[in-house]
Amino acid sequence: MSAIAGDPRSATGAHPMIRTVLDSLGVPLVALAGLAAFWLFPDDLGLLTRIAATALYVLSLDLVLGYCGIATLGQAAMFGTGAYVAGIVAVNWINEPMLLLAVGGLAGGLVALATGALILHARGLTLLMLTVAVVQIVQEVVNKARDWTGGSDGLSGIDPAPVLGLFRFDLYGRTSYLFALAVLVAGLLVARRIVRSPFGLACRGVREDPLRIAALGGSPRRYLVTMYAVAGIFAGVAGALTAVSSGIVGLDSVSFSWSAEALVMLVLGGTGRLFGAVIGTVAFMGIHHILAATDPFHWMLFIGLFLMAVVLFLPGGIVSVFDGLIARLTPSSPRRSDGATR
Amino acid sequence: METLFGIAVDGVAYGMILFIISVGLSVTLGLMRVVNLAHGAFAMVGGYVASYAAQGLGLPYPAAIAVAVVLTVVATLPMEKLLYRRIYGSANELQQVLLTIGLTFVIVAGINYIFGPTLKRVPLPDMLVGVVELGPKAIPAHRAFVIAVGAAILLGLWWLLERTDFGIRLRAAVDDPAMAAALGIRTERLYAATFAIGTGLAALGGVLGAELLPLEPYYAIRYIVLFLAVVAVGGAGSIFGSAAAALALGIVDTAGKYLIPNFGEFFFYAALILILFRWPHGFFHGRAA
Amino acid sequence: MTALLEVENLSKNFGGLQVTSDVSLTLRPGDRCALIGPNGAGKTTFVNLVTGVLDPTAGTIRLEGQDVTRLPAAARVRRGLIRSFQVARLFRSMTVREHLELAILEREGRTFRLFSSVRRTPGLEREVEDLLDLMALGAVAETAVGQLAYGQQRLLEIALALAMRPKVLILDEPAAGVPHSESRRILDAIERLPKDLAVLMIEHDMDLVFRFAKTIVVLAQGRLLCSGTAGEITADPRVREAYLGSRADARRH
Amino acid sequence: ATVKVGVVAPFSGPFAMVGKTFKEAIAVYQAEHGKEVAGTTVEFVFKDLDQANPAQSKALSQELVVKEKVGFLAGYFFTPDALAVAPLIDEANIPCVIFNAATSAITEKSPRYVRTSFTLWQNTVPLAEHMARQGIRKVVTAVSDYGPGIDGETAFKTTFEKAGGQVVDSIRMPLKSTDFAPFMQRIRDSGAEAIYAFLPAGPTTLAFVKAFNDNGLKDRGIKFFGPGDLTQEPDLPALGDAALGLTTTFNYSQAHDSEKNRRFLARHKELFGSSDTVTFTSVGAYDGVEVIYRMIEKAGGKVGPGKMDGAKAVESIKGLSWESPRGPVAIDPDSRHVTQTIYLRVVEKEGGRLINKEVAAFPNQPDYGYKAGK
Amino acid sequence: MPAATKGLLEVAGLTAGYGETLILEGVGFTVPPGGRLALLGRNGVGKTTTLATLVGQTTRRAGSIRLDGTELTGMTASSRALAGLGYVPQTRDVFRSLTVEENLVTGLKGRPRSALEEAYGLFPRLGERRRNGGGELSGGEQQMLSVARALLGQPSVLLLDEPLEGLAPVICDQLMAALSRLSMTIILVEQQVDRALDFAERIVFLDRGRVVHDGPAAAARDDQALLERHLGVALAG
Ligand SMILES: Nc1ncnc2c1ncn2[C@@H]1O[C@H](COP(=O)(O)OP(=O)(O)OP(=O)(O)O)[C@@H](O)[C@H]1O
Ligand SMILES: Nc1ncnc2c1ncn2[C@@H]1O[C@H](COP(=O)(O)OP(=O)(O)OP(=O)(O)O)[C@@H](O)[C@H]1O
Ligand SMILES: CC(C)C[C@H](N)C(=O)O
Ligand SMILES: [Mg+2]
Ligand SMILES: [Mg+2]
Repeated sequence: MSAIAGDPRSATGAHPMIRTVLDSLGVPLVALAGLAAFWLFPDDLGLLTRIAATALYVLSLDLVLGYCGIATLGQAAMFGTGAYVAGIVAVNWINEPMLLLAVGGLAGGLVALATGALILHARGLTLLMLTVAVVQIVQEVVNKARDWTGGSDGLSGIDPAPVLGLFRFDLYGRTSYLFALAVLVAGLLVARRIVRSPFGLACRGVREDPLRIAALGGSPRRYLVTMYAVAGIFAGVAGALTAVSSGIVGLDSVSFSWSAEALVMLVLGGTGRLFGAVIGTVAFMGIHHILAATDPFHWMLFIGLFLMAVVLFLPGGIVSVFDGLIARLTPSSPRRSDGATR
Repeated sequence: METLFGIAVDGVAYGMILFIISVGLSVTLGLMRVVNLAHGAFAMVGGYVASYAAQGLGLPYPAAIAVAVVLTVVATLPMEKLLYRRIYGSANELQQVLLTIGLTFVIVAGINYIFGPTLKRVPLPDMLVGVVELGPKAIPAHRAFVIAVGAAILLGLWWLLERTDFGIRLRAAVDDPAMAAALGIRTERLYAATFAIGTGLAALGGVLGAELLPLEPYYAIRYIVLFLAVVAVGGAGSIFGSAAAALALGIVDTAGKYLIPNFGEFFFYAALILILFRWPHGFFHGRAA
Repeated sequence: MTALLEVENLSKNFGGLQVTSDVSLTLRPGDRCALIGPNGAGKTTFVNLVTGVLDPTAGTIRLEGQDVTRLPAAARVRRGLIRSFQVARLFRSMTVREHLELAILEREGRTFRLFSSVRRTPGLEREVEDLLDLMALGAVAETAVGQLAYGQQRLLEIALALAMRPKVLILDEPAAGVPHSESRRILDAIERLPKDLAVLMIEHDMDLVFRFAKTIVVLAQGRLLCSGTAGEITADPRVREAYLGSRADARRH
Repeated sequence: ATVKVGVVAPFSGPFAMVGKTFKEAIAVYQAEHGKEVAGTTVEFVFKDLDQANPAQSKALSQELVVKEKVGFLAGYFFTPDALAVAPLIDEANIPCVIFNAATSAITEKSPRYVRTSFTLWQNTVPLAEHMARQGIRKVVTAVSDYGPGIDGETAFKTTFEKAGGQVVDSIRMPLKSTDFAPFMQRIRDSGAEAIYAFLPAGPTTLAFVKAFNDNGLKDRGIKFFGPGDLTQEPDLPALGDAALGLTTTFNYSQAHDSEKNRRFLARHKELFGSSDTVTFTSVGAYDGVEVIYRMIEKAGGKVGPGKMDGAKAVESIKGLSWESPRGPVAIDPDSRHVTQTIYLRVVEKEGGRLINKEVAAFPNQPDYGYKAGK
Repeated sequence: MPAATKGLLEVAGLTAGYGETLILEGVGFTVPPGGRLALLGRNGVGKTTTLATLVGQTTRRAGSIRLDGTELTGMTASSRALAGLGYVPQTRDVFRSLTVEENLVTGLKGRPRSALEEAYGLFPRLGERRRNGGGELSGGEQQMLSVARALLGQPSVLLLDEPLEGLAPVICDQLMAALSRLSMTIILVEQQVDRALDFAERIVFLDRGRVVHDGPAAAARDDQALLERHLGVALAG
């Protein structure tokens, strides 16, 4: 059964060359747009910080879903573990932000490695439910460990030291935002490197046909577990980043719904595209924020309609709009298949 | 002993309600490969319609059920034509997820707007209010009724899908829609009919289960994971699988809550992992194998 | 000379159905062997057993003297036992070039490099170009495989098998769906393979079989019916009746 | 001059009712007392936080402070969301008036918190004492397994056992439970005479109460007690006759018999067409606005960012007392939590409507949980 | 109406492809009732696309398809099948999750189940495997199933895309003989050119999506130059 795997078409919808152009432009573009936002919306840095950290989280999902075809509704297990571990370390021992990110990433990676090895033999709906079960169990464990985590009251009192010993986390969130943006851009660079590596290529193969990979001599499971762990590190860092920048961690960060939200944002932006994760996050959270501010009672209706419209009119995700633009700007991109004119 | 029997009966009753709602999802997911996350929303719509029919219009219970099922089907068929038809097929799963989540949001917002956020009830007829003595255990009559309806649905669906030409054509259309069409099978009609069966069952489950899964606008989102769990454990598209899964999960959940109440959730999901570990394709090997 | 592949008394049944019964076969370096037989004789099943896709009910399989009967498929591939698929089995959204790159990287054990670049892997591009030329796939190198005509997919299947530098190469109906003009290309490619390699081909195209094979093994109802040279096989009345039909007298090289 | 008050609460999602009651109660207060106090116009800004999400709570509150330049923060339905803003209100030095979040520990985290709702301890202690007085000896507790539930369980156990009673079993039920039959079986098997139950107001309370009746516990004469969340007014119609006889303690009932409450309900009805949805969150917000108005008054209208010292403003209302629709209330100088009368109520039918009829009152109840249990 | 008078197929100016990509440009030919046409050409010239366009599985831009005077182009794929088209695709497309018997039932087009015996008569192998899953069949068995399924619907025009691929030579003999006995109109795409030429009355060569030759089969059989030009291969070479 192939239920619920990455949609291969979104990865091929665009001509390979267009993808390369966009994926190369993507990172500097994110950095520039992020800096511009810093000047343009100085009063909204709280929201922007959350968007940046969330984008990194959604990016981690893209690594497993978009590049490996692992459909998961449990990515928050890694995000939340990263957040809680960073938070607990900060409250009890050390509050150096960089170190907290590292600890969070490590924790996320380890959880992913352990659970991934356990569940990644499955595919499709089964795998999806296993990931749900994992996130629910992790949440239950966190809830039960009240003495460490604060249980349902949340873990508060995280007070990170200045970044690099220089920049204090201020009321206006300037430090938080620039810190989060820098981490996001670094994350994008690393992710880009990974997906263009031989490992990334092999993972794409696994996504489409794991048995064929085995026939080429590879072990699909090992690729999946490795990528799951790598993505776990990304998610853990994103969680730690959220903990550091907001100073608190709640049970919602290890919830099923937070996992599902990541999926929605990713598909909205476009799977299998690094840039798609960022666009999806910005679009979803931005629109949510604006709608919730203008009409807190009925925003759900509009966001629902928006999601449906994207599926019906932009099946490749929002990122396909950019593909279309670039295709129009690059005259050489072929419209006719080489095969037919051969 | 009495306790054991009690847990078993409670587990079966809970399982049957899960079955009635989930089997519609299993049919649409397994046979049409539509990850219809709006299934819970359809169940909820059914419940609300019945509630309105019974309380607002004063219809008797059976009539309220019939109205709920029919109206839900009639209301969702245009959606099949306008929305779902564009996303059939396994290549579209993520689009399906997004579209049906969007649809769920819209329905939730709509119900919230029309009926308000408070709880709604489907009042039971006197016949179903009391208790039925079942050996040493008295179970609510309503639960006994649900068990009977569930069993009837189980047999009916199995016969329809495995024993009739309709079932064969449907499964062919699912396996390879283009080829099925090339053989003269009217795939659109088949899909519409199946979709109608799925939503009809959802609506029925929404009404019958309203005592256990109370009707409020977030019903649609709250319980969908539960339904998906049943489908995954049973094997998508398998009727008996859904029943076995719903009963197994119902009993595990009930026993777990009784024995170790504060680890109730934990128990349920741990069981889910164990079962899926042992039967990665579900109890009855999904149709969409 | 030591045998590359030794199959002894291999059996398999599905439920009650005996699909492979007691089949033995030995391939030595340089062997060019064809496996023929009626539809449903168990040829593909045999290949699946040898390559580890299916578990045999009984029997042993040795590769270069080592027992590999219980090894998983991927491990056998890494030891040089390579197959192509009867029905093209490819990654639909990946380009032809990416397929070849992946196969080569996998062979070289480089696929766990997370931070190096595919395009900058030394020697990779050269080898990919060679394979593209060999199979005349250069024009479609950047095309996603899902958009190729079926015949071209078959050529890519072969190219992939070659990219893995096999010691034992098993080709399951390599020419099915490939017209004669192109099937010659397949033969050419096989002929240019290192001489110490053993090739087992399953094929219903007798022209191709006769041109290719030094020995032919006939399978029927899961059992070895007979084996021998092309001449011996075509002369066998059982083979003529059960399999060859009007093609019994097809021209030979 | 104008001062803005930022209100963070759920306006959408499963708890949207809460935000609505906050908003309506604020409107009723302003309709009664005017929008101006001490020459300052009070303006409310609302932020939607649909579920417990402390990080988002902090981001929204920060936005209120930085962008909207609010002089007060208010609202907060869930405990973690309220806890999240402690560092923020200290850094910005503004008061934060909690309309609901009910875990005792919150006000310990910052001197700038004031709370006008209730705590589980506050409701439970008088209930446990009452049950002991009734001669009930064996009780089973069944609470939702999360902060407030555990608060309730601890409060009950401590009090009830001190009064000589015995808690024969303590059941913590997963927050998301929908099928309560197994818990009922367990309650039955425990041999208790009565049950102390707490579930947060919402859909599951309905299933819980139904299960209590359906599984024959009511018929066996097991008595049902709990904090009033279980029988809050908006849920009563759905509970139907199943709710009859449920005994709860709470700080507010729509049926509270006082002039102040009647006027409050009448004004609500006048403004919004119905007062059916008025509940404990309404008075939490209503009295919260009272506290804010008093702070502005004490500061002589010199409020808003930079102009007011938040710590001092909170100082200024310590010990303040007034008449609320729920009865007499006061701000405890120590805990900055509202001291109030807790009522014992029974669900009854009156004129075809189900109501929480107050049958006894326990005046001047403080938050017993402040710096007490965990 | 006797079968032989049904099945006049007139195709004209077909321009079609997949999505944005054009493959066929102005393909046209006519097959008389009961006639047999072989559609030949190298790899990737558009043979499969032509058949797929006739049954309605591609994006058609222009051109007409008339069956017994009825225009098919406006119809859905299923209506065309019910109007009389039968199709055996190159990739066989058996329903993998259905049993052999269920696969055959899907081809019945309303005929009674007793008609299944026709299929088992033609391919006894299928009879032996009737309870097996379609996905479990060997390559050749799938091919037989696909052909049998199409024949059960008694189409007036049968479209065969490389039906001999993967079949043992004896089975090829049997199948070609069986097809020769049928009275329906047939379009055959086949790599075994000699068999195709023996079978067909008329041949059409395609190249890069266009018809480049249309003539009697008998003449082509002896015209080695023609075959060399359009197929890159001489017969029996
Ligand atoms: N999983 C299975 N379950 C049951 N029967 C099977 C299974 N796989 C194969 N068979 C049966 O085993 C027999 C041998 O199949 P196999 O694919 O090996 O034949 P083959 O010789 O390759 O034929 P062909 O030339 O037609 O490809 C067939 O009759 C097939 O139906
Ligand atoms: N799904 C598709 N999308 C885009 N292009 C396609 C698709 N399928 C086939 N093509 C292209 O259409 C052209 C014609 O393909 P077609 O399958 O019709 O050829 P054919 O003549 O049947 O070849 P063969 O002998 O290999 O079967 C080829 O160039 C192929 O690349
Ligand atoms: C009793 C409930 C209204 C308490 C609230 N849910 C809190 O978190 O404090
Ligand atoms: Mg085979
Ligand atoms: Mg073709």
